[in-house]
Amino acid sequence: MKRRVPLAMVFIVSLFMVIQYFVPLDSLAWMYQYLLDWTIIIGVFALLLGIWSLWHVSYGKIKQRAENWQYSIVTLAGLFIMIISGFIPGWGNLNNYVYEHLFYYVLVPIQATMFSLLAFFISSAAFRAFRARSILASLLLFAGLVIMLRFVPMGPVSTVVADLAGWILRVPNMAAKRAIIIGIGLGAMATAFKIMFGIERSYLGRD
Amino acid sequence: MGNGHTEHKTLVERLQFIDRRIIFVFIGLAVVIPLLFGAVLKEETTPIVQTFFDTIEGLPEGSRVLLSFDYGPTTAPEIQPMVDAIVRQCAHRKSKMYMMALWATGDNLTGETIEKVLKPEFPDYKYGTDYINLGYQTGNQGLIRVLLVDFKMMYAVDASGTDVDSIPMMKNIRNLKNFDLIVSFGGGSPGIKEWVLYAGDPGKIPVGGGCTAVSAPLLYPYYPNQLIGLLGGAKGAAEYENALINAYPEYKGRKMAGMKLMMSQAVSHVVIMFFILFGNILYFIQRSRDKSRSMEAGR
Amino acid sequence: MKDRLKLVVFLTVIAFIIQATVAFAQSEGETADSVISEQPVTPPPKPVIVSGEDIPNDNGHKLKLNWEYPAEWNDSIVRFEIYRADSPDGDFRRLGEAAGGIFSYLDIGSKKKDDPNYMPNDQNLYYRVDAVSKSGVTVQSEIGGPFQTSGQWFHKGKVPVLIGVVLFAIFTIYFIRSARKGKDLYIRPLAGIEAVDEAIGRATEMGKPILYVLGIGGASDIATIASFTILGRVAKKVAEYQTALTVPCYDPIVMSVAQDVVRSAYLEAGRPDQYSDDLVFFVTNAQFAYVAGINGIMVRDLPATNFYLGYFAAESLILAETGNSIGAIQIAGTDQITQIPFFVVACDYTLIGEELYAASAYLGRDPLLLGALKAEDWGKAIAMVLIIVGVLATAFGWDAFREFLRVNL
Amino acid sequence: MNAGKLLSYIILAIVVIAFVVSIALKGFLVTVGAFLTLFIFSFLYKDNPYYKFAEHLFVGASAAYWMSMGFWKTMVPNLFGKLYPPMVAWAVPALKNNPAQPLMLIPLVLGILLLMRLSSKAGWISRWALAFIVGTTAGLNLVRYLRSDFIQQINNTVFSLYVTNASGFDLGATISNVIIFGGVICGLIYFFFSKEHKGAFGAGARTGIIVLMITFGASFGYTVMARISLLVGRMQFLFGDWLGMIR
Repeated sequence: MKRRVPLAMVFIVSLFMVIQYFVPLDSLAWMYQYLLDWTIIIGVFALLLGIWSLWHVSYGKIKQRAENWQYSIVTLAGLFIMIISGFIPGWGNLNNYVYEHLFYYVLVPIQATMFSLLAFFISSAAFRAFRARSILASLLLFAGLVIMLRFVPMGPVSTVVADLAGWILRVPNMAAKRAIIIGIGLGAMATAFKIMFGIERSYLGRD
Repeated sequence: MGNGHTEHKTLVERLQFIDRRIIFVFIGLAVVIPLLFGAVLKEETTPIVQTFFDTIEGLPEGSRVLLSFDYGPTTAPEIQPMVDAIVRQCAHRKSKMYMMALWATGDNLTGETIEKVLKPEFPDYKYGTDYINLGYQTGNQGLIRVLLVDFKMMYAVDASGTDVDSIPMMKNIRNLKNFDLIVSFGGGSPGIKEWVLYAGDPGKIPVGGGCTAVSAPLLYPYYPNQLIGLLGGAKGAAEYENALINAYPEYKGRKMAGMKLMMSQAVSHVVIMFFILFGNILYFIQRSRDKSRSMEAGR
Repeated sequence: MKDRLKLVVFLTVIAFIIQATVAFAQSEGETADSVISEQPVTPPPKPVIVSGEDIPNDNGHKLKLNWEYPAEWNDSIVRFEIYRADSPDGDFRRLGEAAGGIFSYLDIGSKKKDDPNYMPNDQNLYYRVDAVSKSGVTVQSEIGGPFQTSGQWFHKGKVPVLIGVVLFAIFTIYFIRSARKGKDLYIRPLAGIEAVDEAIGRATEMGKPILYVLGIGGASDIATIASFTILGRVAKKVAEYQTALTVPCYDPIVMSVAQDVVRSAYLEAGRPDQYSDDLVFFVTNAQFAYVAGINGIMVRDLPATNFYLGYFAAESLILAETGNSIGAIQIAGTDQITQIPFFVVACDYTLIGEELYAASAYLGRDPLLLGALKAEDWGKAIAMVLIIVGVLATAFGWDAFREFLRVNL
Repeated sequence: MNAGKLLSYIILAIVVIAFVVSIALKGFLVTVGAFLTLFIFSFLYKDNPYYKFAEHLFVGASAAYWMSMGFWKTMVPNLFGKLYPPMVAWAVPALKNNPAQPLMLIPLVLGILLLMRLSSKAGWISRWALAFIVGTTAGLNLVRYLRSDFIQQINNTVFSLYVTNASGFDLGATISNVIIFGGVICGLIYFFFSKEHKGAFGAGARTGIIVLMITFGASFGYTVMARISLLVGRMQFLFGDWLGMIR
């Protein structure tokens, strides 16, 4: 029961998914649509597990007065305000003032700023890593510099740089990406295959 | 990362591993100073952008253009300048603009574009006859598929809930094939690729796109067969603005968003490249010193 | 029949009168005579429905209707209107139109019974095509049919995929069997994998925790599944060495699986008492909030070793740079091509694409997994052969080979 | 009270005063956005209480945000709305007349099984739901990757090496095609696991890694533009929308 049922289920469901790919009949398409719908719904149930874990960890910190426990109160406050404003029926359907404004004036600015930190990190990473230590590192450096130079106006030299940059993106870039993608395709297929036949079962735990 | 000599670090050694916060300060200044001074950088328009511009320029008065806002606030800095430029051009060409969103986050940005660009700059443009905001609909690429067959099945009401049958410019819209051009703005999925695959190709409708710099290399292969043109990142936006200025002299001397972006871009690229060169020079000085030292030791 | 003929004649006459009036009004200077003599007096002929073909490789509900029409009339026909009914004398519903000069129409029906455009499979369908001339005359064709559409049991365009699946299955089974028999399979060393033990050892020596990030993929993403296996190995070592482990998660299902994996690993190492669900916890499933949280964990707990294995998007560099700033050893791996460069630049070791999937076989040395790895290599060999043969074939102008590799959807 | 503590109180006082002044001058909402932006940027200097505050708020609020989204956008219309439409008629009137679909009991049951893992005894049963999700995607992945990542990419690489244009033989395009062809082959060699990288095979693998490195450098350089744009966006918000210094 503990292992056999899930493994059988994996096999049956995945086999169905493979078959429906080759058979264009209505009935299979209908079932396929259902299966995809179901996975999304189960995913929402799982969010409850997540919220529970977040509550458990935060509450634990507060109770034990662990380091930085005060901030866990902030987490829980954010959680509850957002849940209450998002769930109160009548206010519901997400069109309520508090919920929307929390999204646009709290979540969005933080999210956009976190994202923009990348501008700083990409610079410091470039400074540190783009050094001609070896042939491979020099190639990395060279290609990166050529592409970056493209954005700097330099009169007649610009066209030469733009052509070279375009060529790098079109030729070696294309070749390498294809090789990586073919490899990924094979690896993903092999993993899917191993899952189907229960060879790869680490995701089910061991006991 | 350290290379072993801990006791007496020379200046060269220390500079090689400078505190990264110094780099952060320079990058911050490189971005902010051009913005504060309002410096702009004109970009020459490349063919992939020019053909896009020319297509809209060639549309007859009253043509129907579908603008799909498939992006969110996080990528808005890159995408919004393109949207503004294209909306301005469409308004000059007296095209009818149908705005919609495949992304929930695009909904808000549609309204913002109308409030900040269309209403103040083109007061004669009337809602319902010249432009309409249809808002966001769920369904991602599935939505496109349905729209290709029956537009009003998914858009029975506009963004404010008005019945579309009572809106004059929606009268003759049956499906996507009634549009003269589809423009999708966005970098992710669903976005330009989905518009090409599910609407442009099967319906033989011209599709153009404006996307983030990150996704541009993935979309280039669709030009010129499946995309009439592509604006990639800030550079694409600035190039489009340049084309707009060349065609409409009233924009001459105006500092447009994409061009402002490009000045910050150019300065910060120079700063980053300077740091890279600086690091390499230090590295080579260090290496030649190490070499001569080890040679001395060898003697 | 006679009635219809009468109708046609009647309509033609009316059309003729209207046309003549309009033409006369437009050309006031010209005589009426010259206008009349240039217009064809005969009514347009009827379109003749030739065939209705079921579209292959689909679920039915689609039919391509073909008709014929004399070419000399092309210029005077504005459009053809297409109608369908489920019986010859039934109610014909207008489906759409084709421009003059086009003699086929793809009828895409609905598969839903309550849709007005419902088009049943395996039942008789009847069509009618009306030709509408410039002068507004409409001529109806004879009713065409019966035609039928049907769904197919196999999509022939996908044959290459089927061959691929079967071949790959055979390879995998063969190599797994030979690996089981104890055949020693060589695998080349991967620096990123060999560094795993060393990295765990370093954390133990320093008495600092190990951070394991599974990325922002779901539990069924291939990269995440590969990462689960590696997590199992890492957790076992960590339990043996009694080092601290932190696994912050993005997806709640990934979290539950990771909890199972780590708990099993601790059990295997004989230290179930050391495990608690607080080692593997949920942060949030918003991309940048998750990163913000991990950044916080890094700068406060100062882990000696960071693993980033799984599916990553833009956050990759934020994680790797923050990790670098605290001096941690970093081992990364992802199948997201856009993010690999950032890991390569900012981390000590990076598993590129397929190497991540292979890692589980490397760590476990399980014959089953090694066999599958060998099958993958054979897949690559086949890919190379196909490319080389294909390029040669194209050089000799033999395009059939390339056509064979095309998947027609 | 030591100097460090004193300094942190001074900073706190400045932040509070600036916050209040900003609310008075610029309004509440934009002030909140601006201060949270600054709090996150402060992480670049070092970890500090303001970053911690923004981080923890972000984590809690975003988790709840997706929970509510999932409830209203998925559970209500797609689960309850299909199981028993009248139940959600008040929220989604459009569904009122749809027929009930008893099959939707299956995801409901699987979802509840998943939640069973909170119990230590019946936790194992949650794997059924897990197996369902993993199985669905595994089957899908098998064919999808084979088609788009394997067959399609091979097909794309099958082209003529010898290129001609209007004026005859095109040397540049021919060289490019040869490089793409060679690059793909060498890249694949690099990914071989069960063969030692020695001799000619080793040379191929080394060429493969060279091509990979050029690509990584190029992608890195290309992304700089996108990231700077994001930073410009935030700066425009701070200096334009908030401080009004950009015209």
